[in-house]
Amino acid sequence: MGLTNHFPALILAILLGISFLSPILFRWVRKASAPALLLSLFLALVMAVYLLIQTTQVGEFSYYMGGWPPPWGIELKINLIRAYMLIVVLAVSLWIMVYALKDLEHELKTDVLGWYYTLYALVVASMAGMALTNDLFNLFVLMEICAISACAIISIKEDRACLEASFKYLILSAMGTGCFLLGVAMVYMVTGHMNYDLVNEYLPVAVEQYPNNMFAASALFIVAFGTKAALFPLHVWLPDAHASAPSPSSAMLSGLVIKIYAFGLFIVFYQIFPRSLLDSIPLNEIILWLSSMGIMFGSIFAMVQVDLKKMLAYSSIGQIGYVFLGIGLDDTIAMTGGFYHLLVHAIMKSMLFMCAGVIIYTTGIRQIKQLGGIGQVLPITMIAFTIGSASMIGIPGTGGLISKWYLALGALEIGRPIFVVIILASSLLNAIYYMPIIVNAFMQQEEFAYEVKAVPRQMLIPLIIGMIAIVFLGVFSRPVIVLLENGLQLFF
Amino acid sequence: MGTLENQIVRITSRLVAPFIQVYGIYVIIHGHLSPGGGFSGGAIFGASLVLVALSFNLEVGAKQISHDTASILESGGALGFVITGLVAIALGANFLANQSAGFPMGQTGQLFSAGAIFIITFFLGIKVASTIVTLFYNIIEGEDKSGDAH
Amino acid sequence: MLIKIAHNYYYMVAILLFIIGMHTMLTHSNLIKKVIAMNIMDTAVFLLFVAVGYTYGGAAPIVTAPANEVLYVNPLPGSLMLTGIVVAVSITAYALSLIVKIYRFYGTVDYDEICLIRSQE
Amino acid sequence: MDSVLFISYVPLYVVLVPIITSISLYFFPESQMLVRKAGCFFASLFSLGGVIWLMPYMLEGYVYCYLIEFMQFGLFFKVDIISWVFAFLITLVYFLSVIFSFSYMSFEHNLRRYYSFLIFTLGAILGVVFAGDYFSLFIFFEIMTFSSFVLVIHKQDREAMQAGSLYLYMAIIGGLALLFAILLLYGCTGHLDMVPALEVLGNQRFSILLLFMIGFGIKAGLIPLHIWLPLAHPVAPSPASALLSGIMIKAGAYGILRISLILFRPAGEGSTADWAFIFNSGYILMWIGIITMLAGALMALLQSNTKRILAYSSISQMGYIATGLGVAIFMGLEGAMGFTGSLYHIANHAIFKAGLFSMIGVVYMLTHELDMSRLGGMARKMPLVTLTFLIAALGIAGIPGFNGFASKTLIHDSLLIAHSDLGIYGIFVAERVFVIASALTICYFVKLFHGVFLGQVPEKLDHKYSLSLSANFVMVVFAALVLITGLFPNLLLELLFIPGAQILGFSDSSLQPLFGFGFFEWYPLRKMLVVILLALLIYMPASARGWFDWTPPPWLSIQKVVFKPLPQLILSFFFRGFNINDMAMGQFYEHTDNDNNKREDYLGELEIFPDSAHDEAGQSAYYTSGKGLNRDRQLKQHFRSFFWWDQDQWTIKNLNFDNLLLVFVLGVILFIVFSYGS
Repeated sequence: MGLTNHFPALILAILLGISFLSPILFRWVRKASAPALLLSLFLALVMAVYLLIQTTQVGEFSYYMGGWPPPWGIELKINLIRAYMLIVVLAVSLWIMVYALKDLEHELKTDVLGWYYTLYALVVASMAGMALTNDLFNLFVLMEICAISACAIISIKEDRACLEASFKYLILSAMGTGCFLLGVAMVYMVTGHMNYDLVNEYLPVAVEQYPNNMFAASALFIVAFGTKAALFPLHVWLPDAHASAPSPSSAMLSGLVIKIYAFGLFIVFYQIFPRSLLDSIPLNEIILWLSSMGIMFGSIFAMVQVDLKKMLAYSSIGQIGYVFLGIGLDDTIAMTGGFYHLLVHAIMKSMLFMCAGVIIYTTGIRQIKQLGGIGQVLPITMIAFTIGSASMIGIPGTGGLISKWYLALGALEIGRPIFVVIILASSLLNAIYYMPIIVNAFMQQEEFAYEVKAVPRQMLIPLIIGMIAIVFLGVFSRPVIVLLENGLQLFF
Repeated sequence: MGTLENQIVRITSRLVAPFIQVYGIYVIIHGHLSPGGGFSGGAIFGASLVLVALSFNLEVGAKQISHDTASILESGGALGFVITGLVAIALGANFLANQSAGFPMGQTGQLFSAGAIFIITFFLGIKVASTIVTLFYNIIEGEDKSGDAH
Repeated sequence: MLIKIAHNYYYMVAILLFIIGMHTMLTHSNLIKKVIAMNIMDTAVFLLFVAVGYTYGGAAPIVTAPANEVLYVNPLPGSLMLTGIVVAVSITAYALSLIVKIYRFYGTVDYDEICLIRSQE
Repeated sequence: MDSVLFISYVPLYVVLVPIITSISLYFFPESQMLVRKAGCFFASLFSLGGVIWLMPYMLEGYVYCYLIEFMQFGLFFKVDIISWVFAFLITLVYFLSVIFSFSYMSFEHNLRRYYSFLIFTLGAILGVVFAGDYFSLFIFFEIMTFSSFVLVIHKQDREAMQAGSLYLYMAIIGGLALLFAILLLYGCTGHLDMVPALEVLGNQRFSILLLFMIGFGIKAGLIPLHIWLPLAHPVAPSPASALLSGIMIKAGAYGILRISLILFRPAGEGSTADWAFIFNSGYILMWIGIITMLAGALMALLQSNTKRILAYSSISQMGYIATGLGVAIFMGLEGAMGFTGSLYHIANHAIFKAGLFSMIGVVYMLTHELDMSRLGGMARKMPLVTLTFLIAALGIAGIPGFNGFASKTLIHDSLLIAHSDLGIYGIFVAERVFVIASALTICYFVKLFHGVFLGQVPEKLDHKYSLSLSANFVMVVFAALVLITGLFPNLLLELLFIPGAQILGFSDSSLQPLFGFGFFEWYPLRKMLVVILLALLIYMPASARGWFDWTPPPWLSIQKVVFKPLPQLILSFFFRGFNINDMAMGQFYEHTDNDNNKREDYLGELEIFPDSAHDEAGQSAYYTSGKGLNRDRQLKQHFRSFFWWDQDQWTIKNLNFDNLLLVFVLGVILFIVFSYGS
């Protein structure tokens, strides 16, 4: 009893509170605003960890907003997978924020910093809410909040590329959420409920009575989440948005925001839809093939990029494909791999974007071909880049291998070795575009040709943490894997 | 520019604005009794402020409520919402709980009834009204700056 | 079939609106029109929702009415759509502010012209 | 043999000490060379000592070591006598190479990186041979690949970078093949232990075997996967070349050995294993070995670069090893002779090839010359080097009294026995080719020795040379090892190799002839005499007429014929597809930056590309796709007029296109869903 019971709501309250507080703080007590944001993110993280521990002890539990139980009130639900998502979101966003404090000074005007903190906290809050909520309409609202604030942390840097990219992102994600809302309307029409569990209870009957309705709804859900999460042919907004944004925003967007929608699709598929629906229509097949195409084409597109951040953005399209592959394979092992990749990719892609940010901060370079010899002048940054890329390729000792291993194993488990081939081929493609950068950065004979500023310690420490985290995930993956396996059992 | 149309607009809006504002406040504080509530009322109230600023000019509008005040109010309204929720926790109920947290319920149908709903609606009204004003200022000022940029 | 459609005319209207919105979105090059189209699409969904919640002959669900009234309109879709409208409004506002900034760079909000300007640079 | 299990953490320490030393040495400043040298020296000495310490346990059974929770599956070390032989060779050669590095590397740059990665690689290779399950093996195999890559490109010039990138891509392909094989294996058996499992593999045994063979074969340099080897080994610094050629490629052989002789074996008595499959795989491996042997020897004959001759010679010698293994496999339980022969040859090759690279390295260190045409007469200038080189060369040529003789005799005898047992004509042919290849080996070493050490001293190189003590020591030790093994061939055979064969379950009847094998009887000596005579017969006319200077036409090169066009084709296919994709889908991958908004975006992209393509394959793919560029442009125009839309507006920011795509995808998904649902 006591305060700990309210942690699910308190996490959201704290994040929303700090997001509204930070413009005021920034106006009056400028020095306190950044530490306050960090502190509240940290507090939220501590609560999330507590929730995780609590779930491992008592299992799934719910929190009713305002004390109203499900048919009337909003329900927050915590189980292992949700707690895992929550921790991933909060930990990675805290980590990115530490880096962002320095980088933003360089990339943004000072007077918008307070607003940046607001938007950042809003993105985090909406993602945490998406991980926690057990209500379709809440999911919709949170998706919209996330979309707006995610667009805003792109367009806050007021140059033309950012504005256009975020406009495009906004329109597409508005279309996506429009589709989602239509799908929700269709589900609501036949079930009369918004709560996941209740919908799940009534859907099997509803599917039999109104099959067409549910078919349309499932297609709409796929398109909605696919657009938001940059599933392959719907990824068109991503490269511009992620490449033009300020580096911390890119890290945030590529690392977390697209993942949470993959999680949303997972929830819709495995918590809301009844098994009979998934078995009767090939939803999983669609996801599988779209994600495989994404894995291959994302890598191929990344190969021909000349801009570093753009290359990383295209690589994200490939990597989100792995997460979707895990969801589509419909197998506990593969899904474990997918969720593990979600964490690993959140860390490694954020770290790579941070490295790109450091490079831009210190030298102003964005082109890949100019990076020759940069390893001599920015050793720690480039070592971080190396470890991140190694994890992308799946070299032993990094987290990337473990997730690929589980995905491939799951694909074999259900007898689809073709997806193993796709995973491995994409590893090779990843090697083809990451390796030359590393090799040129460290092994080029010529000296680095551009002026270099000193790297602030505040930017290096997050990179070092990221390196340690990736290697740690590659070496001691067991606890996370066990957690995921236990958590996923609820859904099968 | 004192053209006739301008005068008509100004006088009318000066006349109408207080009534709109009163109506907005009415909608806000009767949110738990009749259709409407924080969002609708706030939008009405904010529209009145925008109307004034549109029909006169920015300085007059700013005299009513300045950009800074609006943005502070905006944050304050939202914060108030969150704090109301937290008060419920402090009172020993769930987040945003109303009756179970011990907010006074009053007589059904009276103005002061429905406990926290009233407070929440009030804060929402502030938030929405000030947001509309802030948005308006943002867009208008952006336009102004663009004049310099060209 | 036709009778079924006629009975569910509000669904048809909603879908029609949705398609109109999408068509506008696809064919018009003016950015503001695109935002308007987005709103039309949203409105279509809102209408659908509200229509789902409506009961023939039902009254507004306000507690002050005498208790012998049996049929109530489901208030949930209505209140949810209110939230939906808020969201749509905020997206519209944000999109418009972006358009203002894009206008600042190009001096036009027409998409074709922006492309033309960009291709000539 | 009763095998006793020992649990000991010594294998772990032996692996970890070099790795930790290397990481900590990297953080020492560049100037503190003494600390660095001492660290490397003691780390390699520690490994050597640890491996020797393990020996008594080895002779009685296995040593186990298990690190649970590490890398998901736990790190599992299991050292049996085969692993021990490899580990001993590795640590011994490493120890000598590290000492040799002290003198060789003193004029090189970037020593911090070199020493760190040198000693890191030691830990990784030891991990490979100690690994007790396939996952641990894979992990260390990959680590070894990437750390040795740094050694390959140490010089950082253009040649080294090209060789390095080829090595890296081949190695990554190999690593992925391994990973795939291990995944399939795990899917079939549910565990990754190194135990016989042919029955459970079912239909997937062929793909598993193939993938394993690709993965290890790339490292082992078997034809046709050898193309990286002659490029990568010569460009590395000589101590590193010695390790690459002497040790690293053995890791591939080790893998093949573990796969074919343990995994693809029937489990236990009375199993219904498919012996035909085993026979076929062994027979094919033998032929790959024979071809590798012959082609490597031929290519070595045609080179003029000294280190390249040695690299091709390595390929050829790997052919011997593969042949021996192949015979051991297809002879089933009777193949002990082939197995011991190839294990023996692995040991011998490690010693003499590392020695030869060190000696050529000494020559290079003193003269800075690798090309034979510009060398000569070094016998007068460096008598000690000449002597040791001669001993090592006699070893590799298989002259009686030197170590190569013993192992080659065993492999040759195994071929003869196989022929007499099975009576397959192909084995007879293989045996003849074996003899020819052995003769060719003698030829190219005569050529090498003649070119470097005999003849006139070029004027440019005509001054006094002095050599540091450590380099002398290393060469003398290598030569001494060659001599000792060569003079007492039965010693190692009975101590190590026969117990090794016993572990693998070869039958006693096939093991029996190996005890007290008469190497110095007339029969094996006669065979050798034939080989030497044949060599003289080939060498005399060929060198007189200058056949060795013939440059093979490009269409003979596997690299030119197969390996370059393949990625080119694939890449250009993708780029072409990309191009059409681009036309049809509205250039959506294009840039939004101000400077990239040209109308012909794609062309601009391609023109930038050659600079960003860092390797030859990418560049040539660019040119291949560039050829089709005009046609593509016409196609593009055609596409543009095809749609009723004005395609000019379809640029990246074109929301119409994106929205249309969204609607299109929605429509397709709806269609699929409804067509399945109803």
